[in-house]
Amino acid sequence: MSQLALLSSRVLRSSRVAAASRRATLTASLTCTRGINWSSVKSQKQEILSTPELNKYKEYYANLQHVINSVPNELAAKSPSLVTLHRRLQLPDSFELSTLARCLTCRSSQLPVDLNTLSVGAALPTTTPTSDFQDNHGLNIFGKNLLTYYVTQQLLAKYPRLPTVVLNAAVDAYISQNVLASIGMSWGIEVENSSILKRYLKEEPVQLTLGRLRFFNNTLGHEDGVKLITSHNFSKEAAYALAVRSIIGALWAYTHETNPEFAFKFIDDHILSRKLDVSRMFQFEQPTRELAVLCRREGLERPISKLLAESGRLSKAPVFIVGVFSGDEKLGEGFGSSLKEAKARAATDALMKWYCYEPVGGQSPVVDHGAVIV
Amino acid sequence: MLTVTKNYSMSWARLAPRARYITYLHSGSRVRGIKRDPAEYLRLPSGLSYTDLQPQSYHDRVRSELNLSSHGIELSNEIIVQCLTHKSFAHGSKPYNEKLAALGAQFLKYHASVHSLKSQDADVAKGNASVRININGLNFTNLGTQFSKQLIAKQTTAKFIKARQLDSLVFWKRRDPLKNDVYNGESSVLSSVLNAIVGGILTTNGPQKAAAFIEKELLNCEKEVSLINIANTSN
Amino acid sequence: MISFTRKISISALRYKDLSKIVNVNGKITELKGTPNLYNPKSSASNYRGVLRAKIDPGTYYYPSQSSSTGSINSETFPSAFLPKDDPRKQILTDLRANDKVQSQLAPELHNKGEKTYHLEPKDITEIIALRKQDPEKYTRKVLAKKYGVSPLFISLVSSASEERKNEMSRRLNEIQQRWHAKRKVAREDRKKRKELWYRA
Amino acid sequence: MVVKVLKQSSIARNGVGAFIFPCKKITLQYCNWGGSSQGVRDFLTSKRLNLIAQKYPFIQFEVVKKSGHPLIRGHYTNGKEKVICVRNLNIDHVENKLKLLKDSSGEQLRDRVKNDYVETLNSSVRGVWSPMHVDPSMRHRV
Repeated sequence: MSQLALLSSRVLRSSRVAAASRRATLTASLTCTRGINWSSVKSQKQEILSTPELNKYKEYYANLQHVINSVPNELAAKSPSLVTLHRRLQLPDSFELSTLARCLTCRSSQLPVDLNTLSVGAALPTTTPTSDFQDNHGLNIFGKNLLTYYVTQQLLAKYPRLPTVVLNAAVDAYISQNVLASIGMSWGIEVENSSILKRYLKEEPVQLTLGRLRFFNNTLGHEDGVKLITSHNFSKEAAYALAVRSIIGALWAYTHETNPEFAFKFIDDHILSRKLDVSRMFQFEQPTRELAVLCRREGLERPISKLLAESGRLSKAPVFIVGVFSGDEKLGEGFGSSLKEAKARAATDALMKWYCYEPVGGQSPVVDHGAVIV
Repeated sequence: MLTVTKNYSMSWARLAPRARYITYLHSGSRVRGIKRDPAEYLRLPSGLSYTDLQPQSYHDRVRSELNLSSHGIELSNEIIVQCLTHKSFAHGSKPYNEKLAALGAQFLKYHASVHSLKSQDADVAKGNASVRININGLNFTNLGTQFSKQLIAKQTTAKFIKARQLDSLVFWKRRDPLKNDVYNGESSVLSSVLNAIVGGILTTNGPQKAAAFIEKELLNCEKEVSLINIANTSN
Repeated sequence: MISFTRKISISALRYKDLSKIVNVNGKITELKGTPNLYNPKSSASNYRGVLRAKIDPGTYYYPSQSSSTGSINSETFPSAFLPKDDPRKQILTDLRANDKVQSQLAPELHNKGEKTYHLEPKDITEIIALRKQDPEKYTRKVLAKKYGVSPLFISLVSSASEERKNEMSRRLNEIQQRWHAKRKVAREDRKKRKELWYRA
Repeated sequence: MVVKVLKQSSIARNGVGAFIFPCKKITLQYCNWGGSSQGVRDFLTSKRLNLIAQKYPFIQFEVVKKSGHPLIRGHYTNGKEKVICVRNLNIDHVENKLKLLKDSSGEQLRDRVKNDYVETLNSSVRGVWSPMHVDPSMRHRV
């Protein structure tokens, strides 16, 4: 019992110290956490501004901020999760650990001014504000441009005839925020979940945070089920996606002179190797009309549907097989329990075979004429 | 309301045994559901006809305006026409540039950002170059600035096409010919043309030549008409 | 397109030099069904018969006995859809020689013939006027018959008046009100099923 | 009336392209006093952990001193954890348990019932057999 009381008094004291120190350094906002009598802290704030405990915390905080803002490579090498992440992704040695740490610093860890007030604010922040020159903002933009270009280009090279809507959706299926976030998680990137105060109390070395994803993270929200909704995208998914894009952007920066293909190979291996069945992305509206327009445009004979096989026409479960022919060649085939269904499926099938055409090597590049407009 | 000039084509169809139908192709103002004469809808209001393009006055002009031969780029006549044809022309019945433009836009964006990374001009503007930390000599804080966005904005690329005098060669259909260009979306059509040309070069000539074309023709401040100079003047 | 049957792949292990069994120049024989040691029809599902089938080592053309609907495997592509310089074009034409027979023998579902484009603007104005004048009498079907076009074409060139549309939707609504709950659900399901026709 | 699109997400296939080792972190928890931790203490004082850590530089090893029975805890890239209690085990058994966790994929183990051996994202290459598509000469007639 006495132990418990002791512990809680220590937490109380430290929390109070932390609260005051954060106000003193004017860095992040704070509301009261449970277990602290806020008004008493408020009334005493003048006196507690400088206690030995507070000074120690201040020092820890300043050191942390300094480390995040200018990551020294020697210190980064002591962060196990950062080093293992580097090895796990098989990044080249020229890719500096400090840059990898920078990739994990999101600009959202710098709170906008309106969140920096006590009344709205986020309690017990998990990371310090960073300078604009040391976060992954620019890396993310470049990584996004690089990814979008390369994925679009590879998809078009593989399926030159995809309609634009399907192409865009297919690009999204590879590099949308959710997909990139799941890639980030599968890379084993961890989120910085504990607050600076807790880490200080645990006497955790400052470099450990370098290997974790730092973004706006409301500790109060975690504990109370209270969620802060703002116009900014502060979600965990967004932060993971930022980190993945930044790592790819930084990888390009380190390798484009020595080995220009390296970053693209990395994208091939980690992103384009994922499974996507493009034929599942189509939803046609009037496939028969579309097919007729397509045949007219491409100079083929008018498509005619012909009945190839049937079974049990007058039964409860009839089956019809219909082929759609252009001249003597079968463009597509469909099945169905009615002639209408089989015909519609046949036209859908033919269009699918047109749009999902894949060229092989040794062939001149296919420049598609554009999707059919009915 | 209907001012019709009759135009009977020579093709005959014999489907119903009792009646002989004559194919009627309409020209003049639009009538719902009637097939129009291709000779009419394949012609721009300026008089340029899609069906009889002269290589000297059309394709070669595009090539020379963009200095394609000096960059060692070969584009076939068909691809040049496709790059300069917007989806709105002839209801999309002719090859159009939508997808080439989508690809080209991405490639251009990528190379414009590489260009911004390598340039050191933005340092001076921000005034605190000392804080900046480069990654392998590249300046990632240059991205996302107003200038780097302006470089490949619709307005800039559209102005480029106009300045190279290619806008009169573009096949597209205005939403309403009586209204102004903003309403008709002229800038997005023209910018799609430049993007499509980049995309066309990328698909047929490969990324090296396309990158060289962007670097030496579009993002070259020594050229009088380049995206950089246009973006600088519009700022 | 070309597949080795199980027998061949096992025996191929014994042949170190594959060129002995793969005859590139000769004509590839076609397997019509799965080879079987026993009666191929009555013992078709006896796997022992399939494993021990007597068949010479070699390359065979063994088309899959399945519907090609929704498949984007290149052997199911029509050669008309391939660009001129695609190396598979000739192979596909050879493989699909049967298409021609099918095309000539199979009955057409409905052939409306080539489009005629025989109406002129004055006919169109007439159609619009008639439809406006007496929508009860001049329905789409009647007009279509009168002008020798399809009902779809009538709705392409003219639309019903607002009152007519409201009246028809009121009547339809009335009928749908009388539907039993089960029928309503069944109709909804039918719509959903129909959407599946237009997907792979 | 053009094509509409059904949104899809691509599915990860670890090992097709890049392979990310599923085990990202192993925590060894031991007690400095208890007899059940003797094997772990021997393991930690020997060179074995160093050798393993050198061989697998992409796995983070963490040693925690805490009273109670010793545990080995594996953390995986799919977000799951596996824990093995190694009380009273000798040094070799501890090492084996550690290797077991290292080699695990982090997926929950389950029994395979009959005909459940194949798991694939790909559709069948030759399609589903259909009586309508059998060669007419081979068709079964009743």
